[in-house]
Amino acid sequence: MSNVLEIKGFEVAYSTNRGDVKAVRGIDLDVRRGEILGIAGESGSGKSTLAVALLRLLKAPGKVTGGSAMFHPAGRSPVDLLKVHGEELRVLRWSALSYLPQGSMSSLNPVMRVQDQFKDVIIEHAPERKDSLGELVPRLLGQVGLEPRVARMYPHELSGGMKQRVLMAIAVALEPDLVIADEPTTALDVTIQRVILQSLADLRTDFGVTLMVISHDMGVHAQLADRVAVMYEGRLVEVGDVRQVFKNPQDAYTRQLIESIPKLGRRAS
Amino acid sequence: MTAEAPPVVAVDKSQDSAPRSGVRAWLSRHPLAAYSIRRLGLYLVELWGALTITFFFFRLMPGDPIQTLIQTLQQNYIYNAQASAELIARYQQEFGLTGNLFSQYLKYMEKLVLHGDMGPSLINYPTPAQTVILRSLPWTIGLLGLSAVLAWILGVVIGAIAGWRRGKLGSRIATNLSIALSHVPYFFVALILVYIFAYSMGMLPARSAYDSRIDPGISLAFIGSVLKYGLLPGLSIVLIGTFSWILSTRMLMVPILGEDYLVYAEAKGLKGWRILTRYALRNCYLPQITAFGISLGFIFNGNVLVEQLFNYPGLGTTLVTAIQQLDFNTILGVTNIAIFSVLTAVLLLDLLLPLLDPRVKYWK
Amino acid sequence: MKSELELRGVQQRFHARGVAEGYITAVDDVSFSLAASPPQIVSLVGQSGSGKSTIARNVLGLQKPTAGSVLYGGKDIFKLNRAEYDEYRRDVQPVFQDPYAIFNPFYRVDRALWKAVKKFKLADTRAKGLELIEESLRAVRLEPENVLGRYPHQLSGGQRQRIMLARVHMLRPSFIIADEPVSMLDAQVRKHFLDILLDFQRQHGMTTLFITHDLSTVYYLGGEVMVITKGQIVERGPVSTVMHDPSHPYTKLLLDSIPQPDPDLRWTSRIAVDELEHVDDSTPGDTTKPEAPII
Amino acid sequence: MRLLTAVLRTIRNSRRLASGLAILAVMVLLALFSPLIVKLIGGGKDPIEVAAYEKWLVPGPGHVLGTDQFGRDVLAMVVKALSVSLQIGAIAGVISTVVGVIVAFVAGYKGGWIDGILSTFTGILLVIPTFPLLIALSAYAKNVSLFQVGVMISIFSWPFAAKTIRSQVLSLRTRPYVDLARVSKARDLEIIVTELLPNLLPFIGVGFASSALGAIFGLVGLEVIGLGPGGVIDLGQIIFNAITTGALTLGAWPMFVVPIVLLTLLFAALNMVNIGLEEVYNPRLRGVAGE
Amino acid sequence: SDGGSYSDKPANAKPAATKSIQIGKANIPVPREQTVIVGQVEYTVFDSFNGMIPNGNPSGAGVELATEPLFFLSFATGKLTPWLATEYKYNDDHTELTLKFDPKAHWNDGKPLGANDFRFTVMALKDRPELFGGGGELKEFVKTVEVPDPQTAVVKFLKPTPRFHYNFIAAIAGAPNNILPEHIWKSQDLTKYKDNPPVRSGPYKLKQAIRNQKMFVWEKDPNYWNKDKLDVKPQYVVFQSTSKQLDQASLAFERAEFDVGSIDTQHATQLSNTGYPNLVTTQFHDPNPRVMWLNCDPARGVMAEPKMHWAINHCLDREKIGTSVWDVKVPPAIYPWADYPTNDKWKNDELANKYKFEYSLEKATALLDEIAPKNAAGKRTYKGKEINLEIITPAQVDKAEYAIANVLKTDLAKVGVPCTLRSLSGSVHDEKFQRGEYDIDSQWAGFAIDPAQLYTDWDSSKAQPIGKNAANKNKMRFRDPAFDEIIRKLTGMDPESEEAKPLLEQALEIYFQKLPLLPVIQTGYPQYFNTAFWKDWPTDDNLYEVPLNWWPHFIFVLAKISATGQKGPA
Ligand SMILES: Nc1ncnc2c1ncn2[C@@H]1O[C@H](COP(=O)(O)OP(=O)(O)OP(=O)(O)O)[C@@H](O)[C@H]1O
Ligand SMILES: Nc1ncnc2c1ncn2[C@@H]1O[C@H](COP(=O)(O)OP(=O)(O)OP(=O)(O)O)[C@@H](O)[C@H]1O
Ligand SMILES: [Mg+2]
Ligand SMILES: [Mg+2]
Ligand code: NI
Repeated sequence: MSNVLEIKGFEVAYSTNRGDVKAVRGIDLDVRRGEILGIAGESGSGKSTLAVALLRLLKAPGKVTGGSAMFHPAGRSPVDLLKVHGEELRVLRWSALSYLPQGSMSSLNPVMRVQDQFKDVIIEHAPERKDSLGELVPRLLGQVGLEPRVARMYPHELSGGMKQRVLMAIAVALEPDLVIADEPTTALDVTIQRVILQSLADLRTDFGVTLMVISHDMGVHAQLADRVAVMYEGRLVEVGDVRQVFKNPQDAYTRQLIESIPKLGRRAS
Repeated sequence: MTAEAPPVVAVDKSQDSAPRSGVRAWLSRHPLAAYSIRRLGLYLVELWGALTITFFFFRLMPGDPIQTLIQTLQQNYIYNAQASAELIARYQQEFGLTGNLFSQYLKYMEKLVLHGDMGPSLINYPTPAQTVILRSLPWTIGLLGLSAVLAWILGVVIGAIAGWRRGKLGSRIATNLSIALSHVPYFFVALILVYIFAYSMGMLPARSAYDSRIDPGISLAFIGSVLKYGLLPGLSIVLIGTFSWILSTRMLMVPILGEDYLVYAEAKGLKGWRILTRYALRNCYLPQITAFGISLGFIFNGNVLVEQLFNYPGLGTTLVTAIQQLDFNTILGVTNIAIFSVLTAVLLLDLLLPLLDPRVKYWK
Repeated sequence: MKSELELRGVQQRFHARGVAEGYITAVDDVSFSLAASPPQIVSLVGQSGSGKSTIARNVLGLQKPTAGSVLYGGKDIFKLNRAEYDEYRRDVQPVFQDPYAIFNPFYRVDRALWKAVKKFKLADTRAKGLELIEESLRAVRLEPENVLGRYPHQLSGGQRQRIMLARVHMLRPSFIIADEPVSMLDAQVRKHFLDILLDFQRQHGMTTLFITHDLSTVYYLGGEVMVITKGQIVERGPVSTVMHDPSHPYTKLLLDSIPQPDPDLRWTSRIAVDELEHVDDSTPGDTTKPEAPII
Repeated sequence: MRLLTAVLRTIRNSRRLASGLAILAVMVLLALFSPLIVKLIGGGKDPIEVAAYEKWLVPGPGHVLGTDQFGRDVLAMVVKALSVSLQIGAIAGVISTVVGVIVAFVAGYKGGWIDGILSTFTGILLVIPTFPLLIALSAYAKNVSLFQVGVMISIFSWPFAAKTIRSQVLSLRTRPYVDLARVSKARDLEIIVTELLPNLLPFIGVGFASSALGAIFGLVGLEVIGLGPGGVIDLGQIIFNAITTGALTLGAWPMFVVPIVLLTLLFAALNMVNIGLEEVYNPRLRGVAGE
Repeated sequence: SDGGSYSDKPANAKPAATKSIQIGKANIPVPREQTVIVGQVEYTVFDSFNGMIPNGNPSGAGVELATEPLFFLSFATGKLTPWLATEYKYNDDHTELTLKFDPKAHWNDGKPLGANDFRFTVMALKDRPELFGGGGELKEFVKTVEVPDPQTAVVKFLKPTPRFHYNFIAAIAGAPNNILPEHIWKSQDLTKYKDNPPVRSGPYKLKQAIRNQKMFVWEKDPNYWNKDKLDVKPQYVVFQSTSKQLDQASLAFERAEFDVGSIDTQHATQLSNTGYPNLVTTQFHDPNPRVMWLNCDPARGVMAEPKMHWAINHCLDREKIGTSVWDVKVPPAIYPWADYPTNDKWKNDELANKYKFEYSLEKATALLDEIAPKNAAGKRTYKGKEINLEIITPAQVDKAEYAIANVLKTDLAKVGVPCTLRSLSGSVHDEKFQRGEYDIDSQWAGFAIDPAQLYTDWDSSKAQPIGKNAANKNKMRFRDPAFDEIIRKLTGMDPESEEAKPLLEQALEIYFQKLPLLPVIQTGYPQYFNTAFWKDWPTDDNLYEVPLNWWPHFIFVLAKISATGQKGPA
């Protein structure tokens, strides 16, 4: 199986007035094409930092202090995500590397209709598809279980679950190679969460995208991921097949993490 | 699939327990209409309140306007002019100064509301105050309105860029200049501009509104002349206005920059200017529109002195002249016009805003 | 101080323009009672916006219900005389959802504790008060020297939430109204916190109304559970019964939606979007939309 | 004590706030010692008495900034005027802030019809152009003193303070810590004073600063039409003098430049304090806005 | 002490008087080289010229160039020039006045002007007190006006008066009553008619009144009736408001955008010191000395004491005020009238010496110690009450009258009399002044052609109690039975007659003793003219009657100047 992304010795630090705080400390991680990779770890372990840095959205005072992340988009030459700049980076974005942010409430521009937020990326990255917008947007929305009329609505008219699904639809609009989803369900109710997780799984089957799903909820990983990477204090303590991580954790921390999950002790029906 | 709640049985007493009469039900089904009606009601209340307050303010002020008039004339003609009791009585009648304060008020309001009549002006007796005001109104609207809008546009755009490219040298200069200058009174700047462009360089005229060799009318020469003469006063309003808009826009912009949707827009790989205009600016110009309506009033205050300085034939100059001769009707008229325009502007903006900004919760 | 808290036909409506009726009903004819003895833990679960916090506010006397009444020792809490009111306040204390906003950012965290000491006359001297505070902090497994004198932003969410617990420990009310106290906490801290609550029940005989949307915590706490949806309590019973044998379809759906932390127990069926009915889960306090969202 | 440390903490966090305060402090000191300085300049006689010296003297060793059209020492006038301008700013600032805060708290915390009435009234006052009314008032109040002018100006500036603070109160009163205080048996007044007020300090500060600015400028405006308080000279009056006498073309630049520079500096300082406070207290601006 | 004044420049920096000036583009609608441009006050009225409506007539706008009196009086020379009328004659007991009109005279619409217009005017105004200028003396004295022929009018009086013709003399700023063209006005409502454009008789006619430019354009009337006697040179005269900022105003003057006015003393001095070649300065005295009105009403406490008036007099440093406060150096005033040669006949140096005006704080202290000794706390008291005077003035705080009062206030403080000084705006001042609610009022004197006319206002019968409006008479509430007696005798007499002389002297002595009106300084009004376009302006030696442009006498100036040939800028 080929890798979409190969991360080597990745380091990120935040400079504070008490010196640099290392949030990500030398991570080596491969993401295989077509898989769903779960990133687990408690709050503050550096999951978001990792994602944001990979997406090159890291803002001061954060800075990448080392490592490389070779990205292999289909049909393009591989690039080091940590080195690309300017126009090259901009073109890469969305068409090859897209993002499903956590803050579904606020990631949509409140003063633009949903369809216009689709239009944005298409005009920017795939102008040739502009004419088929009228057909494309409803199709994408339908893919995540939304009615076509949602396209004409404003974000504040949508519920959280709907917004999250709109974001998912936008994320796959250009059929990117890799989608990084940072806590896609934490803000949502369990019932909606389940729907979203289903849709995420569908994305892979329907579009064949590779997904990197970040969550601190081990349940989410258990339900969704193919492989799970566990982070602790900025380090990767364990990567493995989901079954192996849950059933036979190698690392002491992972074990502790799995054990501290309150169990319902009841089989799902 | 709107959640249709069951029809209400009158259970709740403390809250809204009215039966669903036709109008009420209709209104609650048409929130925009309900909002507009309520907003209009508030507008009328505010208008009435403001007009009433100003009326009583001016009437409670000492100094008999008729006496003032006589006195002014004495100063002008030096002779001890004969101001007989008869003359004073006649004028008091005409200026609506007879009867008790309350009946004066009723009479004033009646004339104002029903006939748009503000009574005779003192500075230009017997021309009615509204005529005096209407004569100067176009100049003020032209000068103040144009430059206020210009200042707003410039300020919002520059402010947004300054916030957007914060940390860059240009933005820092713009920001710090704004901090230093945004509260400087208009006429300070006006003075400095006059000194530089009119006195030292002699490039631009420092007073009046057009070249009197050109006959007023819709001709190219006249319009050119008006623009040339309006440049300095306009510039002084635009400059300072721009600075304060820069400052407030930047203050609005900075928190917006932290918003997730901007990060998201960046992640989408959109071009910088597109993010600025479609995402950042669109979210901060809307609150600034409301602010603009409210600010009109202050610009009016500042404008008085600028017009005065440039001898511009606008409302400000009329106001100052009226004040100097305690011309009640004209002062009141100008004040009322200002109140009316500010309130109306704010009303229109408030009614317009729900159309511009989908987030505005007009039913609140 | 053995009393009883009872809700009788409590209904809470909020003005909301833009909906057809002009208001929304957040709590709809809710009745239940909590006994101080024997100490118990009663959980209230329901999705976001189902009216859980509103019930908590009603019980705490922070919001007067539009209909029905909250009774403390058989009397309406909004009609208590001074002595009764003091007793009620002393006896019913909250732990709130958001550990970040519960502290006034302007003051040190000590103040919240000192205020309790002073207002409820827990100690007559400063030294005794301090002793009490330190004891309570230790009881919630906080080192007094690590938290006293700090400002709220210098503490972690878990620490802050535990200070609120220390406050409750100090006050020893008969009733704790805990509104989603753990939703913002990590799994480990969360477990810790729940242990303390259980400890309170056992050692100090406090009855807790535990509000949450997380069924696993409910399961962990045990006791009784009430399921609320759209302002109505649809199911009530011992945790084990409700969890193993839910009678209301909503409870079933809820139980079904919890992701099992076991890759072998993946969902096999799909739930349809329609099943969720109209649920506004996005922005609590913002259901007043001109058009109802569709899901 | 706690307040002091909080204030110090705040200042340390913002360079802008610190420099604004420093400029203000220098000005306040200058104003405080103005009687002394004026005396020093006069050397025995009152340097701002009419015809104390020859008129229109150019700046020189005897008169650092020259004299004006009535033979008064401009430096002494400027120093004196600065203290007057600061006084008026302080008076109006305090009054309008206090009134504004009270109205805002009553309206915002109590809500209901009280809020309705107060807010409508505030709204009405907000749209009345203050300038003509100020003039009317100063003509009305006979023998106005500096303090009275301050009061008059604040009549029209409190609504601004009230408006901004009210909206803050509205958002703050639903904060959980208010609920916590309520279950801790705190009474309304106590909650307002101890829980809400401290958190509104930056807004109150901003309100104070803008009222003070408004008052100083308002007084300048009054002076321009000769309705200022009798017997005092403020910065606006010196500028007005400079304008009407055409000091600029005469070459008497100090009469024009010095007060304008002082006023601009004062405006800038207050502005810096405003913005500094906002930055420090608004966590979203914190760090982000600090360039 | 230091580097001197802003207006002096070192002599060596003085360029030659031929220094060329930069001529600016005046904002006028007529050819510059045919026009005299006069800088003037703020105008508000542009569409009405009816002087019988309060504010129905713009002042200082050049209406004087179109309006002629029956007689001109020059204060400087004392010469009375017959104009529309050729002579006036009273009968012996002053009960009848005969006026002869110039047969050539006609209005600027070509209709003849004469006794009929005079009769119309007098009769129209006589019984119309609600008109501005109506009632008054006309009502008090006139019984009928007869017109035996179109050039002769005979006024029959109700009671004798030697002063009725004063009403038709332009002594300063226009006659109290100007005659109106009967053919225009007889069909009009006097209270409403706007008289626009005005039908008058002067050498100029109104061409345009431009509101937005604050400008009046007057054009030479080719059919002017008195061309032979008076041929005005400029084709146009433009009266325009100048900027309130002296910078701007004087700059406009410097660039020759104005020919008359529009510059202040300080800037003018500076200009001439820097060698500006086109400035002509002409000194002129205003007929109106600056004075302090002193309240004489007993209700004002210590102010009613003549000694108090004298104490105040001793505190007035007229020297300093004349040098440092007024724009130009001016002499102190001792008599309540201007120091024109023509007025010298009313002076009495003997009396002036007896009641010597001198600045002496010691004398003031001595007087004050008599009437208002200091109490234990060191405060002066009068009848047990601490004294505190209220000085008011209609002048703005940056104006001379305020500054004068300020100098007085400072000196009064030195002798232990605390004062409050207030500049009051228009009507607020007027109300206080008319109601006698002040102690000292610093302003101008008012004007009279002879002292008896002035004294008439000071009659006890006209003194209202404090709080009641004085209607412009005896605002200082002066009461003196002996003085009343003298006035009564003087009213019917020709003031220049021998019998009036001792009476006037007695009155003057009472005036000196009581000082209800305290003269401070004579007022100098230097006039500034620009020679870029027009030369031969009046000079100190030859004023051409009066150089002030807001007086009707200005037509004599316009007749004597000549164009320089300078062309206006393109
Ligand atoms: N702007 C910042 N400045 C300083 N430190 C930061 C900043 N942002 C994050 N950190 C630190 O970096 C570390 C990693 O943070 P990160 O947000 O990546 O954690 P996370 O695993 O996503 O946690 P969570 O589950 O709470 O989202 C934390 O210790 C955090 O305190
Ligand atoms: N003060 C208020 N004004 C108007 N509506 C309110 C108010 N408080 C709550 N509501 C509405 O009442 C309903 C119930 O809200 P409540 O906060 O009780 O839900 P919850 O179950 O606590 O949700 P969450 O799990 O998100 O905390 C919601 O629809 C909410 O929008
Ligand atoms: Mg994170
Ligand atoms: Mg809740
Ligand atoms: Ni314990």
